Amino acid sequence: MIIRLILHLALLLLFAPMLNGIIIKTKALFGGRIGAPLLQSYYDLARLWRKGFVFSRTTTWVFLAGPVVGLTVPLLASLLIPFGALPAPISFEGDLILFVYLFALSRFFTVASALDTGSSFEGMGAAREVTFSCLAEPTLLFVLLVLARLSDGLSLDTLLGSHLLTAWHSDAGASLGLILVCLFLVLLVENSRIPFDDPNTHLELTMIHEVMVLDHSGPALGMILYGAALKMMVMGALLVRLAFPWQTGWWLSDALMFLAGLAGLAVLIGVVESIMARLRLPRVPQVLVGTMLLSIFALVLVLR
Amino acid sequence: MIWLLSGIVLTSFAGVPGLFCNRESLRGERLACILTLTGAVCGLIAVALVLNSGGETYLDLPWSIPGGTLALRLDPLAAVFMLPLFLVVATGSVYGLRYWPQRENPGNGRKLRLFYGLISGAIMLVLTARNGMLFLMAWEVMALSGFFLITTEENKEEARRAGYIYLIATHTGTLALFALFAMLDHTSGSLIFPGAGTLPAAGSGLMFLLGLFGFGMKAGLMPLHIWLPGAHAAAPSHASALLSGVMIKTGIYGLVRFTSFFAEIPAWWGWTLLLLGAISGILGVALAIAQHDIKRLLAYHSVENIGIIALGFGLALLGRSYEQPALMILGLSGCLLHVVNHGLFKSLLFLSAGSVIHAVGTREIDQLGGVLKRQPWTGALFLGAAVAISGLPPFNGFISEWLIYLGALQPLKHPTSALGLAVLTAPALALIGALALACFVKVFGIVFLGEARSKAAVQAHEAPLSMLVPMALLLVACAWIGLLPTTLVPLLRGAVENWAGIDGGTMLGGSFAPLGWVSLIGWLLLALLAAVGLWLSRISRKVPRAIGTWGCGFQFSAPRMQYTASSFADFLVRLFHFGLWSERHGGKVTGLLPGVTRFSSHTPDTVLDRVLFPIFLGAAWLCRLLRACIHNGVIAFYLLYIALTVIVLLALFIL
Amino acid sequence: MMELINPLLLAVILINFYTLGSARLVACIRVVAIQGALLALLPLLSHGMTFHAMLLAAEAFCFKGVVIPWLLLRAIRRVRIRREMEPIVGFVPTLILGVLTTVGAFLFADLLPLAPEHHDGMFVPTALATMFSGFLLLITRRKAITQILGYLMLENGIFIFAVLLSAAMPVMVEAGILLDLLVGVFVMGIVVNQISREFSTINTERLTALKE
Amino acid sequence: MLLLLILFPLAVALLALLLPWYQARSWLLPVSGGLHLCLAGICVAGSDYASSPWIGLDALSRLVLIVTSLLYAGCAVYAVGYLNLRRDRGNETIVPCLLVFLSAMTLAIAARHLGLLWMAVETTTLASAPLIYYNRNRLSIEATWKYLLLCSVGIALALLGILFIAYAALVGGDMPISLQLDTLLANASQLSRPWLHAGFVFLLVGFGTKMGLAPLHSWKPDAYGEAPGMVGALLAGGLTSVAFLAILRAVQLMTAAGDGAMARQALLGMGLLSLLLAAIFMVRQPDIKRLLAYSSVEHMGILAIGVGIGGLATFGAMLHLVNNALTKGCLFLSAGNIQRAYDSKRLSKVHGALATLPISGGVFLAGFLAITGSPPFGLFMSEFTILRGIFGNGQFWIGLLMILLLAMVFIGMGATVLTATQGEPVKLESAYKDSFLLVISPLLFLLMVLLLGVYLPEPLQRALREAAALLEVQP
Repeated sequence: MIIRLILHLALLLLFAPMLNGIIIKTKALFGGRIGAPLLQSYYDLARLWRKGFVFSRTTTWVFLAGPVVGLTVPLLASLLIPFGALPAPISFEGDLILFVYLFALSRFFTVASALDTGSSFEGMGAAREVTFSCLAEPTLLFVLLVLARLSDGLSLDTLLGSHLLTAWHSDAGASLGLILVCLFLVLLVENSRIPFDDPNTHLELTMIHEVMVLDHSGPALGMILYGAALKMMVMGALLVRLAFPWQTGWWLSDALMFLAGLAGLAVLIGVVESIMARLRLPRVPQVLVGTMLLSIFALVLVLR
Repeated sequence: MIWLLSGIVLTSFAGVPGLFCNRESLRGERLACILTLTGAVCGLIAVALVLNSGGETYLDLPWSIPGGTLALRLDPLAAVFMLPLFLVVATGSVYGLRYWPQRENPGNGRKLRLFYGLISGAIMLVLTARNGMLFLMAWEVMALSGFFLITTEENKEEARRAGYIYLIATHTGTLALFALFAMLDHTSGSLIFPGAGTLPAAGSGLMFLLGLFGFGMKAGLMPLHIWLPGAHAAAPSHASALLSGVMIKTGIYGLVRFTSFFAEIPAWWGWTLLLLGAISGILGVALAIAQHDIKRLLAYHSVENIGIIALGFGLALLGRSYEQPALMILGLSGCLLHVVNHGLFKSLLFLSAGSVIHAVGTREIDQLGGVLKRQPWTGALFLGAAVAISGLPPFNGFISEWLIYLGALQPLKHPTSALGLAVLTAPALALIGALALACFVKVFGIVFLGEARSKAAVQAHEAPLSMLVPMALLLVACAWIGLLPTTLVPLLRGAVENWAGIDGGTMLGGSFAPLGWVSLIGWLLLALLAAVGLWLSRISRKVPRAIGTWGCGFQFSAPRMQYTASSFADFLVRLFHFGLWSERHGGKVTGLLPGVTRFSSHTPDTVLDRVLFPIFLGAAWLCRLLRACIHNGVIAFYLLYIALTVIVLLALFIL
Repeated sequence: MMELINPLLLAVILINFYTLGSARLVACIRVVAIQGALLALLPLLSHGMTFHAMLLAAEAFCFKGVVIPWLLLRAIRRVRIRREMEPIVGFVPTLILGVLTTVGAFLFADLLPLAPEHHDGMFVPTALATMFSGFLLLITRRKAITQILGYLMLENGIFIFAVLLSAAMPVMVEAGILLDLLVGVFVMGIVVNQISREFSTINTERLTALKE
Repeated sequence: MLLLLILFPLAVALLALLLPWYQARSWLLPVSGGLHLCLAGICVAGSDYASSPWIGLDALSRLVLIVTSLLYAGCAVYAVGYLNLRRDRGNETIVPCLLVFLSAMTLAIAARHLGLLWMAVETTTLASAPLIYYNRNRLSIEATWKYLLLCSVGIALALLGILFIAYAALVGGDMPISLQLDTLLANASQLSRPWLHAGFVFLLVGFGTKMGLAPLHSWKPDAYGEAPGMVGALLAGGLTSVAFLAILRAVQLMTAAGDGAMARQALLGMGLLSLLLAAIFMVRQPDIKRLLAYSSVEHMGILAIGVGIGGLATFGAMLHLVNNALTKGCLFLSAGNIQRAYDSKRLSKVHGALATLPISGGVFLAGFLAITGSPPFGLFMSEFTILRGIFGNGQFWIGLLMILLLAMVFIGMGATVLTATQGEPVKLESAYKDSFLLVISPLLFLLMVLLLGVYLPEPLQRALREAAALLEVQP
């Protein structure tokens, strides 16, 4: 139990920033550049760690609560989700709801922290963030419903259990394919990736997530970046397990396969970011609603 | 029983001694507060005794009115509704000492206290009455006291209008209940409430519709919520807390109690409630997002939360109809727990909002800002309540929503063709949750964070201790339920057994609803947050907050340039345009060098202002037209009516 | 004697028609007075010269034939009006309505069983017809005086019916009828006086301020 | 004893005509009212059923008598205060008229003979005409004229109805031809049906006009609106009850003849129509006293519905009669106070009564809640009992219709009453002040209604049951 917990956390904490590195690298390769080293994210974090803080006089303690919650929540949420074939350290009936709501908590404080600066830009980002997540959250729920329908339990661990392999080959395969797409889109929204958001540009009025953390600095910004990386990995774990439901039975090979899957996901994100442009802002809700309809369709398929 | 009775009497008449005191003396209000507190403690003892013994306490006395007996019964189902009542009433009465002091309100302070006590006592009576007559009486005393609470400031047009709408809504509901109880009397043969599961379901459809109308009106289930926003906005904050936190729940109680009478439940009852619950939840919160009056906003959240409660209850009914005990237990437990939870965090929200309003003097969110710096404690308490009402861990809102979610997921395990649709509750709940989060982060962010948007907001001051301590108590209760939900399991189990008339609540808290795990995660989350937070605050303590917010290069940012509540919500409001029909005035920018322009948006109530109001205006016009024709002042016509009556009656009788 | 009853009742009906169709107030009042006087003969004709019948006849003659018409004539003399102007429903339509209701009364009366001794009389239809004519007068006219006249005819109709019962019923009620009629019309007369003093007219169209 | 009850007000009326002192004349009213109440109490408590073939008391009339007497006593106390306010008007007419009115009402209640009943009711009309004309202006004369004409026509129709019933006995054959109620009831089965039915129709329309059932109610808003508050109270609470009693006599007769169902149908129909019309007329009613008049129409409708349904609902209707009389007293008296204070009864001037006149305004508001059947007032009990009767009979749609109409009434009435009572206090131009004499009666009425709502003493319940039993089908 304890060992499993430690392994779980170690995988998460160590590998998470790497995903960003892989994405950047992929994009660089697509652009014909060599790009930053894979470990650039780690360097960035270390640099931020050493820096001092700069606070606006408008801010209060809520400003710092954002990074704190943003870092803590993915950490805790990761305990509920299996990493590939490695089972989740904590698993109980209904933990999928907790999983969703933990991220909601983190969103609450990130947005509050943005509003604390009193900056109109950050307010704008905050408004967009909550709007889009309103549309993404039901989709996530539909996806989980489909998964729950296919399993015989209500915990993430059972939802993402070994039965998925047989499910892919059964009638439910189409549904699984659909929700995989949905989940990928949700992942892109939640982690502020192109085509919904652009993590690379700063000071642009069309941004969502990055604009909310404009005023953060030093270790707090580091926590946010690290938290975002963790979040991406946790959400990615969901996707990876769904896409590659194999298991070998030996923990090391399982872990490696999981990491490989994640890397593949990162490459995929990188490819998407390279070949697509950002959507116009009014288009984003339309895409999200479309995704939701897709997931509803998937649910109907398995309920029928 | 004696404890309960003394509790009812003490709280009911808490405001009476004040009537005999001087208009500006402190004695009356203090006495009222002490009496209310004593009454609440007495009631609490009664509830504790009942829960301890595991049974129920009752009183049955003859009463010299037709069909009436003084039948009181306190069982766990009633106790669930009682507990938040005591806490809210007690905290509200202490809070009221400084929020609405007699000295500053010589005109209406005594009235407020009188009806505040009366409504509390009446609610207790409503919850314990087991005779239709007694129930209706207590019900109406409660409703009328509510009216007087809403019109505390009757000199204001807004309060009068809200009061009138409330009064007609509640009375119409009560009339439906008259019919309901008359029919119950017809079915069961007496006005005494029948035991759980004793009535046949045959012919109960009309009764259910009547109950749904009457109780739903009180509960504020959309589209019967018309009275709610105005009423909660107009009443003093601690009265709003009581109305919104406790009184509207009596509607839920009525529905729960009423449905318990029937042996089997037709499936359409549950579906109706699910549908209404989803509509209330989604449209309620969408309307809330569009508001910029903080109390109206909170009132719409009551609609939303009633929607969530109705979702849970609908699931429970479906569980009964389809004979799925797990669904029933989870649905009902979630519904009942959410009743308690909403009572706690909504009261806290109203009280803390009241504290801000008291300090700043406006309810307009767009006039506030940066209040957290002036009222750190109020702000922190509000934040806690906001997190709780958004259904986020580790507070109580999450626990009840989680139970309802679990209930909604049950049909997946036992796929029967029709019941499968009930899983749609879960995404509906998710949407509601996400929107609620958006709304509360907006309120908290715009009111408490950023820079002050008006002079009054700059001069705000922290509330006195006698207002903060009651609020803190409510937050502690919220956290208690969130972190130690297992302590409430016996109560919920008892209530479920009461309702279903079976011994089936044993599964709650076990493996299929592992509250223990949730609580563990809650503690873990809290510990981690505390650790990281403490560490971060330690390393950042010495950093001066000397510079302004980065304005993306713009040097002259002013507080007025901040995002406002309206602009924050604009995106979502436009998404929900199909249900809100917001009005937008101005804002068009024309020309190369646009001049000064104004923009305002306003979201009237969809049902009241868009549908009912025009209908009523039309009906009133028609009535006036009709009566101008009928009663036209010419006596010949009146004689003609008499002649016609004679002719018609003769024709009917003789031919 | 009995054979005289039906012609008498016929005369009563004709008077009804005249009143409905005439605009001249004085003539109307006089005709109604004649109607009252004729009705006073009715108890004598139907019951013979008994004490009760004579008393009733005397009362009816005094009040219906003399006192009340005199009061009314005095009232219109004081307010100087002669004609009913602009009735709500014109004279010809009123007349037609009157004929229709009279026919209706006859048809309706056929539905009601009669005591054997009343079979050949047309008491019941006449009573109803007179009543309805009175009602018509009340409904279609604007002048307060005409309305009182209508009321008087209404009472006349009831009186015709009461004659049927006068043998069977105690005097007291019959006296009551007359007394009441008197008091009623008397009080109305007072009110009419008040009206004319207040409005300097007795047209009831002025009396339409109370409406919705 | 009963005779004394009827005659002594006449004697006092005579005394009032002779007395030269204003105050003394005023005070004759409460004195005689109190005395009447005491005597009525003794009569009601006593067991003499019918002291003569002409007058007597049965369970129904006992109930109406005590209610009317109570109402009258309250109004009489109020009258002293009211007449003090209106010294310019004089009380030479109103005091004797009030006393004659009392006597006539008592006679109508006690009458055991249809002819006597009819005469007494007619006398009430005549005696109340000067009461309505009290204000002596154009509007009051118009109201008086309409009242007089409509009620006289109505009463004439009632007379015809009585004659029809007598003729029914004549045609029916084997029975003494008498209008004595007990004789008629005993031989009811022999009455000729067509005549009885026609007689019932005329009685219903005739006394219904007096009672104010729609569509015969047209005089009500005008008369109640223009009469002083206490006269309104007496008309709405007392006279309507008396007229209702007269209708009940006819219903008794029909029931005894075995055609009760028919009579009840007619009552039910007119009751629902009254409720509907009242509801229509109350919407946005700008005049508080006319509003009360329509409320009276509404409650007459409820009474008719109660009796029309029968069974438990009849019991409810009996209770409703008591409650309605008392509440109407409370409402009209307090509305009268408001009118005197604001010198208007229209909403354009009347607002903020609660703040301006705490007692009268408060009583008016509470009276409104009571009259609309809000628990815990007595009218709740009676309306609910009627509803229980309706639903117990299985007539769900009638019950729902009634509920709907009651809701409409509430919405209409609420708007007017709340506008009148709530709001900022107003600076009054008149010298009016709530004085003891002016507020004690409405307050007491209100308390009684409240008490009746939470506690029905056993003797009263028994009396109500007996009264209701009289209207049920007799074996």
